[in-house]
Amino acid sequence: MSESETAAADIEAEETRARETLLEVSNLDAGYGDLQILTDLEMTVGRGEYVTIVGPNGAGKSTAMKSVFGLTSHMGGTVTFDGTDITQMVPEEIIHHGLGYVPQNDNVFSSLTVRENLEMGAYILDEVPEDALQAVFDRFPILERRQEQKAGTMSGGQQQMLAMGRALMLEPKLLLLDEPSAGLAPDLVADMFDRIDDINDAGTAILMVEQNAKEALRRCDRGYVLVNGKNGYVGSGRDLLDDEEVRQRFLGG
Amino acid sequence: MSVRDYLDRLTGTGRADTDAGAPGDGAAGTDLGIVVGLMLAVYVVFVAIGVVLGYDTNGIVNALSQVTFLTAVYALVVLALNLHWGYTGLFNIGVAGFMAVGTYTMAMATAAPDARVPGLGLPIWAGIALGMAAAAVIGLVAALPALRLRADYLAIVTIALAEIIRLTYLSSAVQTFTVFGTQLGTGGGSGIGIEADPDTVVVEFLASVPGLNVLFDAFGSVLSGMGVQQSVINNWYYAFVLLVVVVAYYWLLQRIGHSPFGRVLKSIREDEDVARALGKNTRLFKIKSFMVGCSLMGLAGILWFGSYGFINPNTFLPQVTFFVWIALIIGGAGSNTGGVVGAAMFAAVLFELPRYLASIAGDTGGLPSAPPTFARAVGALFDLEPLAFVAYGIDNIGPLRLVLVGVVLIVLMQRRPEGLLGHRKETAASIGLSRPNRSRETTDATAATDGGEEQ
Amino acid sequence: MSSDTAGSGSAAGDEPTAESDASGADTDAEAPASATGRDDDAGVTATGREADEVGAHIDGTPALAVKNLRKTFGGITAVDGTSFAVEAGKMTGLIGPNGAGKSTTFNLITGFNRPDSGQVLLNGDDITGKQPYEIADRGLVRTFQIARELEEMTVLENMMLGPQHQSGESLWRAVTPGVRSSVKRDEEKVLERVWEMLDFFDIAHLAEEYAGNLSGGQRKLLELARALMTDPDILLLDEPFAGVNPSLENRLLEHVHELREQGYTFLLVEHDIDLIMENCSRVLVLHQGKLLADGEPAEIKADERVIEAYLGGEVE
Amino acid sequence: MGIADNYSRGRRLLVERPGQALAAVVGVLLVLALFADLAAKLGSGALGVGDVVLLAWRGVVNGLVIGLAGVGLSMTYSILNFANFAHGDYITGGAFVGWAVAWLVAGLGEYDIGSLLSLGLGADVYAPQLGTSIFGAPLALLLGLVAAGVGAIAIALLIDKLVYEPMRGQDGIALLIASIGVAFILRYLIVFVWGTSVTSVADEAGGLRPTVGGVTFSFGYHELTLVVCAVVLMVGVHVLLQRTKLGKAMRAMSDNQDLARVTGIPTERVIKWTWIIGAGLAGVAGYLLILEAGTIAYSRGWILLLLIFAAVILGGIGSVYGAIFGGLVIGLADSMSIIWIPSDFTKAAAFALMILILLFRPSGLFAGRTTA
Repeated sequence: MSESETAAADIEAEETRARETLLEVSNLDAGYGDLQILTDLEMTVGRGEYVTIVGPNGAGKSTAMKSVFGLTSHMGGTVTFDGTDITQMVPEEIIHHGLGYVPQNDNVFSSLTVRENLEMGAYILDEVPEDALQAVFDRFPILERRQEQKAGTMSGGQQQMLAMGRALMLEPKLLLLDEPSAGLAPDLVADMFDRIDDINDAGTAILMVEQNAKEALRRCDRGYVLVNGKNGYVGSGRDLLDDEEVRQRFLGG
Repeated sequence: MSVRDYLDRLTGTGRADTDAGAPGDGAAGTDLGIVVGLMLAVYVVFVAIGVVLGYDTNGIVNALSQVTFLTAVYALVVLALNLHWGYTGLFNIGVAGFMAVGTYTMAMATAAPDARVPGLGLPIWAGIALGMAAAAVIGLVAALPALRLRADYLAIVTIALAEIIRLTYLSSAVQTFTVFGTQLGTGGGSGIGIEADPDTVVVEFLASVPGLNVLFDAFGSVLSGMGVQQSVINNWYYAFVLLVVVVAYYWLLQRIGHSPFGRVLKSIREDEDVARALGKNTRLFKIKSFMVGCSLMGLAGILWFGSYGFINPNTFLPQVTFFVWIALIIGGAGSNTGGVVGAAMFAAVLFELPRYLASIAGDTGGLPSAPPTFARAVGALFDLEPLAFVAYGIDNIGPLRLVLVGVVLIVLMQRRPEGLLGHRKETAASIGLSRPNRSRETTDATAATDGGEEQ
Repeated sequence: MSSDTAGSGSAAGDEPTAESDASGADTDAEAPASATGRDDDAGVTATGREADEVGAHIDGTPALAVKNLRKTFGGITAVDGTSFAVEAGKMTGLIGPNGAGKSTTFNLITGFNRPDSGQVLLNGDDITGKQPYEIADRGLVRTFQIARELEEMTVLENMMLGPQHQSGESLWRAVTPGVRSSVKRDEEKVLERVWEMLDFFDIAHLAEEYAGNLSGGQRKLLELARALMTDPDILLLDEPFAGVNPSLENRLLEHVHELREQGYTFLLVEHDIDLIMENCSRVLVLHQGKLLADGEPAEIKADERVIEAYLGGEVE
Repeated sequence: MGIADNYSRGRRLLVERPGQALAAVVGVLLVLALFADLAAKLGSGALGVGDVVLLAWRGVVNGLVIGLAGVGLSMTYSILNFANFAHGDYITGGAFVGWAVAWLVAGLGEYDIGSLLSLGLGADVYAPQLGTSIFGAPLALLLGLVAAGVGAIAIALLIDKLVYEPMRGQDGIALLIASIGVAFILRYLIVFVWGTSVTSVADEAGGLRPTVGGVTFSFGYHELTLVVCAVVLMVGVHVLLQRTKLGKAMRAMSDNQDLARVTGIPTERVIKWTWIIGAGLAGVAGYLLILEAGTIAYSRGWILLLLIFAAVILGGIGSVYGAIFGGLVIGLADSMSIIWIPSDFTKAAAFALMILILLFRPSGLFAGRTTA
């Protein structure tokens, strides 16, 4: 990255901080069991910001996201969310603080109906939040029409919408998306990204891992390139797309 | 675990990671060392306890023969089971049923036609052969449909089958029956006597072999000089013979394990789909493994329960199966040496030692008489008479011993599911797999360039 | 999955190393020809087949053909009347989104699932509905999407498992005294091939390691090497590069190309469309269980239907 | 599903899996033959209508016990993902605790506490003296019922804490083996405290003997009590699983444990509730079984366990209604098969039925319907 670009990234980062940091990952070392995958990871997401993580296979993108949600073992560093240290919390607690997570595969309860899936999203509340439910139905009308259908019988794209809808039931401040376009037929991919844009426009911050790096960078505010479990590059989506080195090495020219 | 440390010291290795050397060959010495060392340690403990507590010589020698007998018979069944579970990954908890088939068939074949429960009156060797064959056939009947089931379902099917077998032998409907004009019977609930009980037959046979008989006489006279009764000496003879059979089982199963056949079994245990994708007819391999294991269980049943001279259906309760399983898990599934070690640990330490201690305590006295019920024993505790409570415990050592068995099993599953001997690198091949000499130069070169790839 | 060269910090440094690694493998690679028992005709076949490649049509019997293959699972149609052919000695790619039926197609071809209707032909012979072991026996061998190595067996044991009809796989031969010595002799022959193959794939230094201790990429190498030990004609690779880091991916690709030059036929399923386009001479596109397109990479890239339904904005 | 659908499905079954189709046909023919035989026996007078009704009633009573206990086994099987071989001993444990409390309440003040709690072992206290029937000591019996449930729950939660919780990520086989260890501990601790003898603990209560059309039927009051309690509890479980979030969360967990965790379902709490419901039902089932049978022994639950497995597998693991249905089928098969086969073989017949189900329809007759 050239000098000027680094400077631009710095400015971008300044702006983010001005925007008020929602998630802050600092010096994080994490992995599974004894196996360390992330080293010294630094990452921030501002309130309402749209951030993506890209990088080659095995770079630790999904692990980075999982470590935010308490699904990995932490060996060092901290994760702070909205002023609270969530480093040692389990997912069940983290959800209470306004984080939602959509895993990559197998992300619906296939033997439950669509509606029951959504209700499970609000399990920690005493009552099913009717307005949140209605908001999800408004966002994904197909889910309202198919309320009583078993989730397992829906198509891949519909399941992905259901999984997102379930995570939105608690109206999280930050939504974590693990490869939302994975395995979708390409005609559906654009639609999926549009919907993510909509969710972000409504004020929910997004942290997303994507294989489809070009499209993701085109849409996001800011991107992180991970290499070998470490921070590689950071910058606005446009800058990363324009960066010759990043293009060559990670985006296939 | 201290036993583990002890065993480590015996083998001189931590996790028994023998080098690429010939499989079994190099390890055989240390494995024998482990087993012999363990048995000697057990003997020493039993003798020491007996001597310290002032038990008589006959009692001590008898206890040792009992320990040896139990270790041997458990080792036989555990080795057979290890073929199923340790090598092939078949979760068979119907072991007692297959032992029942073997033993009952042998008993029915050898019983005299005019006995209370009539039989075919065949000689013992024919009875043994028929017993093994029958166990294998029942194994085949079970295997044909059931081996494609997942492990927990196979477990339920096998234990249900074992119960069906036991209930069938228990039934009065087959107490005596007639096939092709020949009267046969199982004896129903009252059981069946074993005409040619292996114990007597074997000892008589040994006594008639020239040379051996001299050795046996010498052994016998030394023991009887120490005040040991003839029946105990006979028990020792039979125990020796069983040890020889254990060696034969071990040899056979090591050969199976260390062969391309065993390699396929191992691959089935790890991931059957992979084996299928590599062109192995896994169904056939599983059936073979199951049948061989079942017939070995049948023989083990004959040598074990047959030697008591009498069997009834309740000899083959499901808990017999669980005891065998626990012994296998203690030693570590997948390793034949582990199986023998597990058998010794279970039979000697978990099963026989508490009983031995209780019987010494009972014989030598010193404790108040035991309260008749648990409530009274607890009452005694309140009256500050803890010894009475202890006496109640000793009086009820049977159930307590089984509680201990349960605790050991759970602790093992939690802390050391791979068993005392741990994962052992027993290479499934008939030869050592180190690189044949001629191409050694190239390895070093390639290995050097690729160092970074390891985790 | 841990990535290699954790200390290097920048991925750029890896690439040249990977290249030199691969070329290093090339120089060693005389061995594999004999390792796979094809030393005599490898060169000839390869050039012979190169000549065919110009035609791009399949003359005579295709190595593998499926006709009208159909499979439903509980009312959902996974494969819906697919037909295609794979030419001998070529590398054919199979692409499509998740749920397009790629893995099911693989399972139907290799006997892991039984098709509801349709046919699978191997060198012209009908193998529909045969057991996996019979199909592998006829020279069609698969690998799995997630490398399925036999975890508690060493790399050597994994490799020794490969060859078909080993004399010691018969129980009585394995145990009977006297006969066993012939088993040992056969094992020694297999062992020699195993080491040659390990050298070819540069994993000889891992020989004593339990397969469960290997990294994701090493497992993929082992799985391919083990499949080759069965002496197949056609290899079906299910996402062989998924989760493999870039430098190892290059190495794996080198190996595959080299093997193809020796005359092996490949059918591979991959997510990475660019990788398929660059490396395969023919590409099949599955969509909703049906074959959407079948042609050379250039044709596929230009195919309107494919662009519309599949490649979308990817092609710029 | 239309007839045409059924037809085409049937045809496909015939073509694809001739073995299974054949088994189905043989099964149907067998059932028809059995009914024909039953009709013949009734016609010839070898068997009276009263006898058949009696056997069926016994089958229903046993079936409800099996089903009630089976619900718990089915729930733990699908949510904790292992076959719990200690379930039978939870039944026995609950029964002993419940009856000890029932005796204590019934005989308090008259006999010494130790003798009552040891159910008369080694003392001169007997059920008839205490009058432990629903008419003789209703309060004691009710408290005993509650104690049986609570006792089994306490045992199950303690064991979960000590044994299964540290093993959470391990596979089902490791847990299954550990559960065999648990079974040993429970069973032989019971022997240590209460001995191995078969003790009569419930007093006679008599029963209804209506005569309809010249045939006299017999329904014991304790049997009726059992049926009423079992039905009430089953309805309760139904409501619990249908109407509460907990039921849905249980289904979600048996579906996908990891996803349940990231969705925010408190998985540990759901597991605890699974034990509470499962063990509570097991303990009550054991208590009622003893009430109806009159005698108690340490191996009672263990002997029942395989029949319970049979019921659960028959109904499909994870299906509560399947477990109840399976329990009734197994209970009826166990009791009514005596019409056709020697009584020694009735249990064997039930096991054989289970093996056949596992072989030909391992997902159970209620396939696909998980909890509730």
